[in-house]
Amino acid sequence: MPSTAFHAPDSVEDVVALLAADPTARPLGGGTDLIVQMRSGRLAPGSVVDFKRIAGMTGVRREGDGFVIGAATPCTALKADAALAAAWPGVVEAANLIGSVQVRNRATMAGNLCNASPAADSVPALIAAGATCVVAGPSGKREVPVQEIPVAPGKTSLAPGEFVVEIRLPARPEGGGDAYLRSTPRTEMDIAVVGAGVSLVLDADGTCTSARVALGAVGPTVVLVEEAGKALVGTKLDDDALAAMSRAVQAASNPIDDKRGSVSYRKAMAGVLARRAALIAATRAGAKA
Amino acid sequence: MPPFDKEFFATDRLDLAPHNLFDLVDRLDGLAPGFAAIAQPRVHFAVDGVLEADWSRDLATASEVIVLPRVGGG
Amino acid sequence: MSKIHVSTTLNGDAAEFLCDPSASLLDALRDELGLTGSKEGCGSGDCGACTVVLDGEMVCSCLVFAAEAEGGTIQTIEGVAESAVLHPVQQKFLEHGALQCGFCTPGFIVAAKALLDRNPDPTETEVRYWLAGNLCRCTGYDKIVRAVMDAAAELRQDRPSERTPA
Amino acid sequence: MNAPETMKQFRPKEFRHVGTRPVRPDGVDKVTGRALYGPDFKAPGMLWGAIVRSPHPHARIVSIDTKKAESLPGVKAVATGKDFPTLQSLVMHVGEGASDIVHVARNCLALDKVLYEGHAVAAVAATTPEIAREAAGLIAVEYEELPFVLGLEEALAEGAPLLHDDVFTKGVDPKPDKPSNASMRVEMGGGDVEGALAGAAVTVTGRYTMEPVHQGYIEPHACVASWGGDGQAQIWCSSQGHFAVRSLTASVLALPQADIRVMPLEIGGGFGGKTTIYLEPVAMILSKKSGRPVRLAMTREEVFRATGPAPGAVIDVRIGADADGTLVAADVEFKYHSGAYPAVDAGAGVASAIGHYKIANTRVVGTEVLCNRPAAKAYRAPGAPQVNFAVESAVDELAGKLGIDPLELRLKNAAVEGDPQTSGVPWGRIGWVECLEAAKAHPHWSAPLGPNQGRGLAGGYWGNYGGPSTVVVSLTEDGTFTVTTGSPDIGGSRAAMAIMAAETLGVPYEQVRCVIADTSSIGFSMVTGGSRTTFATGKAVVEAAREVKQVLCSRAAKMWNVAEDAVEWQDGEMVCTAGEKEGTRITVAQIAPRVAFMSGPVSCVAGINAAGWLPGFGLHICDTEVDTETGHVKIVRYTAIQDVGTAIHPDYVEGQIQGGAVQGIGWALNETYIYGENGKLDNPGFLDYRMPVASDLPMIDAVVVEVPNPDHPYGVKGVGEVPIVPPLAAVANAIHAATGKRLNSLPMSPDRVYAALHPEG
Repeated sequence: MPSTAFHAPDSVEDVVALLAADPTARPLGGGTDLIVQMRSGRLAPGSVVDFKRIAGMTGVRREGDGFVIGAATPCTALKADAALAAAWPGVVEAANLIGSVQVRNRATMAGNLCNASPAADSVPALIAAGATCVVAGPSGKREVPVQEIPVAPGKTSLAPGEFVVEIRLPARPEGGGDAYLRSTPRTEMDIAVVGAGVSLVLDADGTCTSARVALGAVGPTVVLVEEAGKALVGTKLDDDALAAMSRAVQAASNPIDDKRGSVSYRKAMAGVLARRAALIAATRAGAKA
Repeated sequence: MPPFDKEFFATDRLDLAPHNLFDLVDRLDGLAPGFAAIAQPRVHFAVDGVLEADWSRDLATASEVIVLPRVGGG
Repeated sequence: MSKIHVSTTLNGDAAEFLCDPSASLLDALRDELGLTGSKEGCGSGDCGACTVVLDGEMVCSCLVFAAEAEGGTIQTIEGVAESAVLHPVQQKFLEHGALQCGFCTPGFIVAAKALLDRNPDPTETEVRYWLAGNLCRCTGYDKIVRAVMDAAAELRQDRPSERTPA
Repeated sequence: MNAPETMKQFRPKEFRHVGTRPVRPDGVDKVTGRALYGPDFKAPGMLWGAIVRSPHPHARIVSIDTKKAESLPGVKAVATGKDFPTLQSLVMHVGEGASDIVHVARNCLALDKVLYEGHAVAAVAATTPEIAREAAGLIAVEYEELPFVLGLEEALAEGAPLLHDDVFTKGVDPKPDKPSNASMRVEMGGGDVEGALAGAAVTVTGRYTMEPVHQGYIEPHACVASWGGDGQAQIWCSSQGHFAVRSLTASVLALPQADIRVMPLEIGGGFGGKTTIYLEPVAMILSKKSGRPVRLAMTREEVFRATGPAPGAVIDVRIGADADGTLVAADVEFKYHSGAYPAVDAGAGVASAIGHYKIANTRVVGTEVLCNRPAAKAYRAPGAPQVNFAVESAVDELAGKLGIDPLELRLKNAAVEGDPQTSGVPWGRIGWVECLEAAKAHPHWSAPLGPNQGRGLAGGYWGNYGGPSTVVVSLTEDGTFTVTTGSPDIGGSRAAMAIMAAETLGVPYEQVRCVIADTSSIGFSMVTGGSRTTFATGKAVVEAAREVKQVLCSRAAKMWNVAEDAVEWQDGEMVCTAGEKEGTRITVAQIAPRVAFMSGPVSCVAGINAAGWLPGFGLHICDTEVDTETGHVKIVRYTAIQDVGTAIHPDYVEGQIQGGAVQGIGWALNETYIYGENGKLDNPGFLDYRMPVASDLPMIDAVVVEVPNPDHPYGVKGVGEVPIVPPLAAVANAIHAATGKRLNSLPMSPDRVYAALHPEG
């Protein structure tokens, strides 16, 4: 059984070099998925590369009106950033549904994203919010939309040597609001059976001018359902519009039957949760407009 | 005395006059060899309506013994 | 693979240990440092029995590589009682009978103290959600929640009642 | 809050210590992390073990090649099932039920066949845990896969894969000539069930189902064994009964029991699941081969895959009543999983089904079914919650059909002292009616409900137990006392023992300390289980303490040169009550240093076979709120009422009731074993085996009813088992009240509730 090496370099370049040198190497942020996977034998990386000690990897900073979240920033630290929590409450709440307080004190949104689980709680909220991430790799840095990272359960589009160094959220649009809801059997310590993130913008008279709806656990990756967003745009989120959105959500849902939920239950919940999340997002948009 | 009636004796009632429960077990084993081997781990006796833990108790004044499956606990 | 040397501050004192690169902080605490108060109930961050405070935040020590603790500050259940008397949370667990088998108790006490360190007046709901990462199979949580609320009340009064020597 | 008023109502007399809530003697060690549990113990020079487990649910072991593992540096021993001695069938009862020691041994390490995914097939011991795990991976086991069967009805079907060719259904006449997966059938009852059902004004019929659930103790199994060259051995482990560990380990290894000394470590939860052995004989074999102490410990995943779940069930119920609500007939037929080896929950299930009601015509049939799952083990009131779920759901449905209040229907038919149980044995002084009356009087029963809320109730019972226990009460040299028992303390029993000793001796609680001795330091004591410890071991404590008083009084009499009957024990003092020395007193603290200068130290042993135990009854009221769009069920209020006889330490009595109720709520709502089509367990962890977390629950109002047991010096009946019995139906009945939908299949998880509410899909 080859043992795993542990590295804690102090520069992004060193991380990239270590990851590039060994295709089995894994970057270590919070480690809450990685350590479990190693312990269960699902993963046996040649080395683990802890990038938390690199300056700027932990914490939230403003860039213009937008937010830059270091890849090693634990989920609970997002709540502590009042401006972020006010601008993107859906994202912050989604990240703070993961696991328990203990887990969220370690777990990061970047890790949640790169673990590439279709049920990742923070990812639908990030996608709805139009978040991007900055990827560092052997050929430098690139910025990509969050939804382009996961490609299949447990698989990402990251090339060898690449890792996510930060997540970027745009400025909150005027009249914007977001929300994320999930369905789990328990109130905490659970994996989403279905998750729904909604981000929308209302104009002064309450008409929706743009909307993004993203769903978790209804397909191999988190999905952005453009039809669902379109169903809301131009409406005041009346019952017909919400019903149309729910239908679009259900049409876009292609879940599996597994130990956490059935196809029919997941499809039904996707519609219910997206509607409820849209209403919360609208309330937030209205409250802030 | 289910399930021991069907498992061992092919009857639900027997007329015996044992002097105590050890003696009863011996007599039942005589009727159905093998009963004595499982009596301690699997059987409880109720003597005149009360579960009896002491198998040496004199049964001279007892009128009825019910044979029950022994129940454990969690 | 050779072992890694790690230096930490553990319950206020300098502590060093050697660990396998893939060992968890919980493994190091229990097997290298002999502190078996932190328990392993699952090894996957789902039960909270291994809860410790690392650099000011409570974490599942089974979800931290021991090597990550280099230069860090760790508080375990063994360091909760200060000055040889029980912390109010420990005291209230005893007074309310908030433990039965006691196996999950260290994790609950570390987590509850972490809550009260930052929120001196939590609601019952806040206590329940904060402690949702700690599984208890014996008590049904009722007496645990009461003990934590009572400890909070006592800490707010800043009037330490009689406490048992640790 | 809890209901002291109810307690006062039934308390027969005032006690000094009984009924108080002192801090438990082992408390400080447990809140500071100092207490040593099963996985905490290490022996000098100890090796670390690892176990190889079957990936197949049913397979013949063709060969096991251990050569590679043995040649790995650091590996000191390898064990397989062939290392056990040849064993003859011997049925033993160590507390949870009867087991054949051949099956116990095979479950520790398979021989010839594996019977479930996770079945242990080999083990290694090495100098580090990493090497042990690596070596386990190098053991090559060749399997010939066999067809497997998981379901109850499937396992009983013609042509089903047979687990054992030497198991013939017990309890059927004539004796079967073909082996079967039905290991036992138990039938009880009497009267004309069919006739009475045909004549009943109202009948209900239902089928109820559930998969196995796990005990879910947070401490995984672990032990250290050290087997010396002279044949004597020591085992350090946590269990519900170290004497059971000794007797089972000695039996499967063909050793004299006196050669094994089992040290009881603190136990991190058991709930019935730690009344057997999994690791100890394997660690013993590895220790003997290596000449060193060996530690074996399970991961959580191993606990789920290989240790005792409670059986799942298929239960058919028919109940009939007259128009006035008199129950006239009940027909209950259930099948329980016994898993890989014959188990014994059917008898308990039959005894726990309908005995709480007076019904003239009854038939209760239970069948134990072998299947390719882990061997079922006792779980809190083993065998009772499953069948109670069916019966109490059906009674609720009957109340609805009759238009009678479900509490009144239960009161009308409730069994009382003297009424026959299903076995024919009459009930003793039970407190079932008192629980129902307490429920009626409780504010919860009449509190208003909010939207989408519903209220359900259910009652249940458990027989409790007595049996053998040994206790030594010793006077120290300064007049304080030690109480030594052989009963592991799972939930505060040291405190209960100290209270009962202090009450008997009339001394302060703090002057009595209770410890649990190893198997070589105290006489035999049965497991802590079956709600027997406070009753049976407590009885022994009182008996030994009484003898201590008697001995000290006679010492005082000798010292004073007065007749023995002239000295009385009064509140921890010996007092001369007659003759010229009348009024002379000596305290325990004064006489204690002198006893060594008389005939010797004072230490009294009570080895008893405790009789006179009485069953416990409970009645639970549950309010649920159902999110009809998602199927989520929230428990908004819960009251658990129970007759305990007498509460020795009410905190731990309430705690048992609350904990049991929450285990039942978990069983009702989300806990379940999920197997894939490949026969492998799909949720072997706390993430997907969803036990309740703190935020899932409200406070649990534990109402202690005290109808004292006349056969215990302080009235104890037993507490721990009963509270897991009623919750399954209480929750189901509350969901029905909230939604109009009756869920007959557990768990009532959001997807199931949703499906019931939205049958169109």
